[in-house]
Amino acid sequence: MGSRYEIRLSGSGGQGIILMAIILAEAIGIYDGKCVAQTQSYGPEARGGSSKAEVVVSDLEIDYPKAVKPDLLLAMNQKSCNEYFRDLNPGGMLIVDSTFVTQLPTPKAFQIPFTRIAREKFQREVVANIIALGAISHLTEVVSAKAMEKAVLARVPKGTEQLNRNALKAGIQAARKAKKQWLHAQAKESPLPPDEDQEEY
Amino acid sequence: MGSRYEIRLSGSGGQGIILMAIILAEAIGIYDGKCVAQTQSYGPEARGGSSKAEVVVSDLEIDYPKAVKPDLLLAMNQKSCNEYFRDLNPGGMLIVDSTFVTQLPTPKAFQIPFTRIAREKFQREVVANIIALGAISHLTEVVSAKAMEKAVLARVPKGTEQLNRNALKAGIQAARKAKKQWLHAQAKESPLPPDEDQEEY
Amino acid sequence: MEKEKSPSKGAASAGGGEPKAELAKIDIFRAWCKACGICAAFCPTKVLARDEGGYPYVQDLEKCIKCGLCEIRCPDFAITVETIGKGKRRAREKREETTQGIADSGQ
Amino acid sequence: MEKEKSPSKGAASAGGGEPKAELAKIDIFRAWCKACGICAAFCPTKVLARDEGGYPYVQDLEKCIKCGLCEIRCPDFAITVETIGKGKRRAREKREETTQGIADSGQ
Amino acid sequence: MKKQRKVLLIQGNEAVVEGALRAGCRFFAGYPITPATEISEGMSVKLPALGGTYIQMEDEIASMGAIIGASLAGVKSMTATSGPGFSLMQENLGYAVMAEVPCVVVNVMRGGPSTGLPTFPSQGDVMQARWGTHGDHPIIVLSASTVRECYDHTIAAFNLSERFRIPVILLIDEVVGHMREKVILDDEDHVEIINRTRPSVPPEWYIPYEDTPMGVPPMADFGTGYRYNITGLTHDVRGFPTARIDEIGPFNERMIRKISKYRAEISLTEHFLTEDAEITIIAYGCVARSAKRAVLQAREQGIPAGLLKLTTLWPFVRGEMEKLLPSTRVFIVPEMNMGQISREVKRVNRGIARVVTLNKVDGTIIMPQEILQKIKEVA
Amino acid sequence: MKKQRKVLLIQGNEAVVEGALRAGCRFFAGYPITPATEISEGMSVKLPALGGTYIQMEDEIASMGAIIGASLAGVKSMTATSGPGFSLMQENLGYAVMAEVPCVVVNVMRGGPSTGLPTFPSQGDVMQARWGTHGDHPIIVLSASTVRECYDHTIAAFNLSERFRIPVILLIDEVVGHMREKVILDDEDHVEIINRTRPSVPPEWYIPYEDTPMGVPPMADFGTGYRYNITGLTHDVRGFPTARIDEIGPFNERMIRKISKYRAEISLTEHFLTEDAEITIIAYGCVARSAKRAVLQAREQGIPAGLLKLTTLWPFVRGEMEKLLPSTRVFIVPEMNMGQISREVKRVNRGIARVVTLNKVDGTIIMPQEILQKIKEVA
Amino acid sequence: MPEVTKLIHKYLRHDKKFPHVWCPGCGIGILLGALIRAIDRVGYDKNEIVLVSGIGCSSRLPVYVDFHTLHTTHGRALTFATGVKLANPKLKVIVVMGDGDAMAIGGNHFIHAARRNIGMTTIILNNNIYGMTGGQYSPTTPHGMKASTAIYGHIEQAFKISEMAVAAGAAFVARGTVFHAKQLDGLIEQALVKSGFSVVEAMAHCHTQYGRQNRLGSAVEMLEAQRDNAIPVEKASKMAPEALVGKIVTGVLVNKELLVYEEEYEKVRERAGLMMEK
Amino acid sequence: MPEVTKLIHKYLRHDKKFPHVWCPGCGIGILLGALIRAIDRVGYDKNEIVLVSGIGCSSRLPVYVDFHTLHTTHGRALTFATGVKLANPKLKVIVVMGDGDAMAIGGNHFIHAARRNIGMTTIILNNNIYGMTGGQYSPTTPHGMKASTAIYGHIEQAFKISEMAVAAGAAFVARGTVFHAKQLDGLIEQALVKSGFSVVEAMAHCHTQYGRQNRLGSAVEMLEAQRDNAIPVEKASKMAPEALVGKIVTGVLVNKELLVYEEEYEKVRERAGLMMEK
Ligand SMILES: Cc1ncc(C[n+]2csc(CCOP(=O)(O)OP(=O)(O)O)c2C)c(N)n1
Ligand SMILES: Cc1ncc(C[n+]2csc(CCOP(=O)(O)OP(=O)(O)O)c2C)c(N)n1
Ligand code: SF4
Ligand code: SF4
Ligand code: SF4
Ligand code: SF4
Ligand code: SF4
Ligand code: SF4
Ligand SMILES: [Mg+2]
Ligand SMILES: [Mg+2]
Repeated sequence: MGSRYEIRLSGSGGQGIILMAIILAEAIGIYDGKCVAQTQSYGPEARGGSSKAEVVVSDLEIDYPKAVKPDLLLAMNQKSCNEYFRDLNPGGMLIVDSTFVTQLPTPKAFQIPFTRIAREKFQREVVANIIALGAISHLTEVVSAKAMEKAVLARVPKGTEQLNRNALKAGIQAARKAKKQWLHAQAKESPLPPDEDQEEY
Repeated sequence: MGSRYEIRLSGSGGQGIILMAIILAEAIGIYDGKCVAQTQSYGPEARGGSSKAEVVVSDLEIDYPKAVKPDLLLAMNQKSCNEYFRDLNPGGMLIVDSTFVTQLPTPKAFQIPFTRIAREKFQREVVANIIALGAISHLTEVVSAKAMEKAVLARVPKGTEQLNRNALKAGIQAARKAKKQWLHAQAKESPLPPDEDQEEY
Repeated sequence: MEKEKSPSKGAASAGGGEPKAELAKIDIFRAWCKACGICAAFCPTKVLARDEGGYPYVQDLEKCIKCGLCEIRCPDFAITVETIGKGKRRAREKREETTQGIADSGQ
Repeated sequence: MEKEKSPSKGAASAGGGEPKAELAKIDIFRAWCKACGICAAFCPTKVLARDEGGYPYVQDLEKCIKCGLCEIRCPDFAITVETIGKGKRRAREKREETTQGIADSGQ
Repeated sequence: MKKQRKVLLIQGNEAVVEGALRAGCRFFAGYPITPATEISEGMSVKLPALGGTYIQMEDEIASMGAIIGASLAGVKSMTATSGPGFSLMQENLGYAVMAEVPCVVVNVMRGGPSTGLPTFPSQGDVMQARWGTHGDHPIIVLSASTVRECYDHTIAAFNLSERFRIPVILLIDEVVGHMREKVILDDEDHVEIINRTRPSVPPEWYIPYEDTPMGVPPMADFGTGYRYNITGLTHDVRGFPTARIDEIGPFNERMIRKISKYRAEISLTEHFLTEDAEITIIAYGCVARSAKRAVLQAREQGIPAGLLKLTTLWPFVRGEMEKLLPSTRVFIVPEMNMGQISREVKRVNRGIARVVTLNKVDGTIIMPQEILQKIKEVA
Repeated sequence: MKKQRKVLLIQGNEAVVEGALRAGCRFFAGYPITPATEISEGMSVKLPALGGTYIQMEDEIASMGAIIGASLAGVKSMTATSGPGFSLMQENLGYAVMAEVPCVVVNVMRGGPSTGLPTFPSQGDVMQARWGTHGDHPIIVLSASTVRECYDHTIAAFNLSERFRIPVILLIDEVVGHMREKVILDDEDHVEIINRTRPSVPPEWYIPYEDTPMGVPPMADFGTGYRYNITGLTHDVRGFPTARIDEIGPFNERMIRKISKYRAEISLTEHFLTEDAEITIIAYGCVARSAKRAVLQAREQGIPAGLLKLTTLWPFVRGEMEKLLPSTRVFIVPEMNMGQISREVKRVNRGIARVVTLNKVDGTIIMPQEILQKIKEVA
Repeated sequence: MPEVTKLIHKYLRHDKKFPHVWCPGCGIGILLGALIRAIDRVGYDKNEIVLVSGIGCSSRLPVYVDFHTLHTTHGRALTFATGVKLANPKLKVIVVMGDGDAMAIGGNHFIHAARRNIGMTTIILNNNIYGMTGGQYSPTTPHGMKASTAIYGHIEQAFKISEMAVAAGAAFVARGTVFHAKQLDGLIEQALVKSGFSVVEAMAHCHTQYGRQNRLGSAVEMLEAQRDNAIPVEKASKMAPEALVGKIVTGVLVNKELLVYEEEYEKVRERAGLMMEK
Repeated sequence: MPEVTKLIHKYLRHDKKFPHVWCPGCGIGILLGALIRAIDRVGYDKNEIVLVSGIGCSSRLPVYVDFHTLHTTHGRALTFATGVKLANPKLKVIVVMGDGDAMAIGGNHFIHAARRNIGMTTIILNNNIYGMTGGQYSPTTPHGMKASTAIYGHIEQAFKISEMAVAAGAAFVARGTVFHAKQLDGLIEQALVKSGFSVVEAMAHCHTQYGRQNRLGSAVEMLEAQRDNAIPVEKASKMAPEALVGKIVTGVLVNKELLVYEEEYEKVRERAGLMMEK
């Protein structure tokens, strides 16, 4: 990782994208002690619509606060995947919520069904974003898992700590699996086949 | 008279100074066909206070619309006489309402008791300004008596035409008398004695 | 107090029952539906139910009394009920709203 | 309805007549007076009159009942009436306003 | 109006009324304020007999809203105010810019800031007229220095407003607004009156905010069959709110272009002895009158002075000034403010000539002698 | 406040709240508006526990009125808004200038004009902040480009406001207002907090609008025995309305002088690699961040670029810019508007260097590449 | 297409994107339906209707319907509407506002419009909160409730919008709820045909902001509350004031004949014409 | 010096020029006297009084008296006053406005101040006209009357200021006339001691503008009309509404106990303090 690392998180209105970005930024900035700048953009209409949030990380003071060529793109729905993939740094990482993102712009994407895991494992769609954070902490080096856990626990409502800790763990676990598949696919340099296995989360 | 002739009319709030200036300007501008610009200034406070209005006359288009060195100053009360006399063109004419102006800044002033005439001859103080207009039409060449009469009659309320015509006449008559005295005084180059005679108007 | 013509008055006076057999036709326009649950919650005869995503579906068409309340309360114009004659439906609506504590002074 | 202390109430209860002979002292402060005529117009006993300039002057001091109305109605604080004890004056005022159609609810 | 030749001695404010009526204004909403009240009063007296409407609103915000509404209904409309009211109008003024609604706002300037000097003249609102509402926006601002100009430039204000679908501000100062001069009004047929272009296509084809070559789309009155959405949000060509960069960009670009492209035509000025002037006064409003006199006096004394009198204050008459850059050694900019148009003069001047300011904010008007004095200083 | 060291990841808007509280602000009146709402909300949550007062007024006019009232009662006060609300505040803002009442107005700029683009950033209100109210007036306007600066410059705004008895406007843009960055707040004792000078003479001797050497008269709180008149009318030294030219003149002169005399101290800027820069970017707000990056990139490519980052927007930092005139060949002024501060740059430049503008009004922020591109073009 | 839907679709804009912008279950959509039904019943032509609004969630309503639609500035809708109506009295002018729009920043325009009695219909969607900006208290937020600027509980009294309209002199004032959607369209219909200034206050829920902060549940639960708290005015008039606390009095509160501004102004024109001739 | 005069002079400013600015006979001067007497009776210290006004003839009142005086912008006096009072609740805040100031441009601030019930006293001098700007119609100019912007006769309904204040929720509302100057100071006195928001509407004459244009005669004649048309509220309550047309109902119209804003806010501070500690 160079001195500057850009992350874009995207999805639809209700998916908690901005909270995810805040937690991520707090993990990196407060608990891992780097410089961060977190921004978001609102849709034209106040209600619903799509949501985009960014975190720029650096060892030094951050000048331009927006992601120019994200090093990491998380797309929680198809629309945002389509829209933002083109901005991704050629060497960057794409993580998608495969519950919703079915058409992949690149075979190199990490596909994890965050929402499905949330629904099936926790019966609560709202934790999909925390699961995704867990995955990010595993797949990238920009944030440590420890910092991530601290940041999540500092933000979530009292009484939900265990749930969220579990969600984080589920995310890490899912990411581990996805990474394996990914390495496998990379090795074969071919698109992954639709992964039936994923259904079991 | 040069191409530009400046008139300043001054007095207190209720004396009809602005109306006087409008009529004078209409006489000169509309009925005598010259160029005129009429302006006024309002006191700081909306109600009462002193009142000042100016008419600038010229054969040509008027640039600066305010009187710089008035050629004619009419002072309807002492305060305005004191205040504005210093601006008077050295060769200019001062006409005062001697009902109120008792201390003269120059012996060369025309002293006519407009208000007293109005009270005594017409039992209506409000016509003092019309009487003054009559006097102006006689004492200066800037406006013709005919134009003045037309202008007055065009402005006053219906039914008061005769009253105002008479007021104008009284003004002319008073001016005639004042001029005589003035010429006399000028000849002697001495201040006029208090003119008891004026009482009879 | 009211002197204005109230175009619906005439219609409202017509009433009566219709054969039970005549089934309603309920359409849910999924593209506009936001799964708010209002239609289902206030269906007086529990015709409608919600799927796991919260979207409404017709559970028991037989029970539909074609009151049209689901349709007029849908904030998104996403549900429609094909009904019998206007007059009859209105009569029903009126009854229903009234049972919920409202004397509809407007019509 | 009113529960506030009304400091003037006590005073208002004192009353009674005073010797006719005791003359009022009425001051008109010409520098502030604008000759509006209010004091003279509403003097209940026509004590005040107006000169040709409209300014008030005391015409008949004997008649003055020292009600103080000229003073409180003068918009310019230009007329004052030196009176006997406060209580007595107040009693009078009250009477006067009432005759003019007002039940003074304030005091 | 019946044809007639009227010789009148009227105030600048009254001439504004006459000009507005001549231009076809038939709706006025206002709120009284010194020294603009005569415009409201005149309109309240004259409009009804012409079938027009006068309404006194609850404040200036409401007045501005009402004239926008009336204009959308197809009626030429105007309001008049002074500083405090003009400040209050700013938000809705920006709406008129955004929704491209023609209307005229007259500001008879008095001494500021705040309540200031209500009965004294000033030229303190020149920058505010350009920048008073939030966000970047184009605007046209005219001024007048004689009663006749109050009449003529009110008509010009309506014409520009209708032509460019933009609010036009007429700034006059208390002196000009309250001054009486003789004007001859003979319902001249040659007075050009411009009306907004109305759509010539059927409603189905009408695109309300279409980018026409001129940059100004035709405007349909309410009630004529052309239904569309009007909003103060940034919108697409149909009038619907948008957040698409590919729509916002062109929209903003057209808003600027529709004025900048016609800048030369909008630049109304009067040159007085400028051809050979080495010292050029740039002035407007009542100060231009003093400046004219000072120029004449300077010429009498052999000083080659001239006057560029501004009718158009905004957009700044860059082109007209640039024409004088080669010949002018010194620009003198006398203003009854702390220096507002002089900032533009300096900017355009780019250090070429000398720029001298002459400012007065004590409530009195700048006198010819004062300008002459400055001329002599730099001569 | 208890002493503590807080490491926070907060928005610019939240940092404004922290800064205001640190500066001693104990009264906030506001009306919600995107993208400034978080400031209101933060104040509503935090003020009461500190013994302060939050009130949501019926509109922005009322909010501005209320903070002036509170300040007169001796309590440091603030409001926050965005374009439409800022337009509405203009009349009362002018009152605060005229009556010399310290207070702080934060405008988190969104896309304009009119309702515009409520959730998109812009720098469109820079000129309005200077000229939005009617009449000539002095004013101080600051900006911020980082979350930390939101904190620091809110404190600076209060300090300047108290020191000069003038409303101070803090202009931030939506990006900075909503951006989260890490800030460390350790109730630093070294943070300088300035409070208005209160009278040291007994009430009988107090002359509320006296011309002191500094130009700023001491200010007495209501209720402390110093009774005087406060008005938006032009007034004499006692606060009474006046129309005397010999009082108006000196009054206006003092109003201007109290700021112009301290211009150097008020001119807050940051020089970044400007000493040897031939190409100097002048930027502020979020654009200054892009500019910094572009400068670094240019330097990497061997181009001698530098950045003059403005904290103080008004009065324009003439002196700071003039220092760079000898060395700078080209000024580049990137702004998220059609060119506002660039007008000042051109005026001060007087044709000496080249001035290049870079403007963007499509709701997106100017990117480092765009500035770099311009640098390369002129290099 | 079924009948009601056909009707609705007749009035919706076909070039505007649906679903609309409001939150799932928001009451504004229900009001929109009621308004369309009322307009259809009175039989106005689309071309004669001008639908004006201010700024807020509620004020986003006009953009979806195929009339002349005028989305103005926050609080100022009635001022624009006044200009429209007086410039062309033949137009049917309808104004839609939120409680904040109408009663906070726009309160003065509202009472003055009511006083003048200009012929137009004002519909206020009262959801007791500023929805659009994220749930700050509005002039109708009840005492004790929470809002994002009143997290410690709101301390002000609330305006009663309809009662204020009555005091300001409005000729017709009615209150309904979006739950009672049929009644609501009836009230709007009466308001539309009334000559002079008419007001309909539509009580609605904003579960996203007001509901969430006050734990009032989903849209459905808030609609239930409307159902349970509504009291017809006829019944309410017989109840003690204390019994009405927290209740929603619905129905026509006032309906009286007053001089209508634009008709009176026509007389001014005549008088002026006569005077000018003289 | 006689007693009343002494009292008046105690409160007048000695460094301000008299006679004051108002027209001869103007009712504002009478109100000034009544206000001074009321203040003296309640015994407030000069240093604790803040007298706030807007812009207009009536709003020129504060400058003459020796309190903290705050002459604000047109219509906005109550907004400034709100800031003053909340920043220092110990101050006694009194606001004086004209009918235009309070009910035209300032109408919204007025109803909101009444709604919030902040402890201050508002006195509105209602002369049915814009005096200062030269006699244009105001929101209280009655139908049919003339004004310089209604030379053909005014066509709007007038606001009833006191009744609006009641509807907006004011805790204390009273109406008097300057003719009944003693009653007036009594009403003001009651208003001053009332905790919460109190309103006194003082009916007055502007013979210079309103009187002149409507041929109502001099100040004296207009005062006679006040005398003849005033009806005490107790009596009025027993009269038919028609019989009250053109009459001035005087006395205390409303006096009720409501939660006072600044006291409620003190509780907010406590609640917030507790929450912050947690
Ligand atoms: C002058 C101005 N101030 C503030 C705003 C921000 N704003 C937009 S909508 C709104 C309030 C909306 O509340 P309401 O009118 O009740 O409508 P709702 O969203 O609840 O339907 C506010 C304060 C604005 N657009 N303009
Ligand atoms: C924003 C603004 N608009 C208009 C004015 C002009 N103005 C000054 S006083 C006034 C009305 C005065 O009427 P009122 O409040 O009834 O007071 P009165 O003079 O009758 O006592 C107006 C319109 C102003 N000063 N500021
Ligand atoms: S009410 Fe409408 S939007 Fe809501 S669930 Fe039913 S159909 Fe869908
Ligand atoms: S029409 Fe009535 S009964 Fe039928 S589904 Fe809809 S709400 Fe239920
Ligand atoms: S005190 Fe009464 S009686 Fe005596 S002069 Fe005055 S008003 Fe007349
Ligand atoms: S009431 Fe006062 S001002 Fe009027 S005439 Fe009498 S003393 Fe003079
Ligand atoms: S925020 Fe509230 S009012 Fe706005 S759309 Fe959502 S539910 Fe409706
Ligand atoms: S104009 Fe009217 S209100 Fe103003 S001072 Fe004169 S009489 Fe009084
Ligand atoms: Mg709302
Ligand atoms: Mg009045």
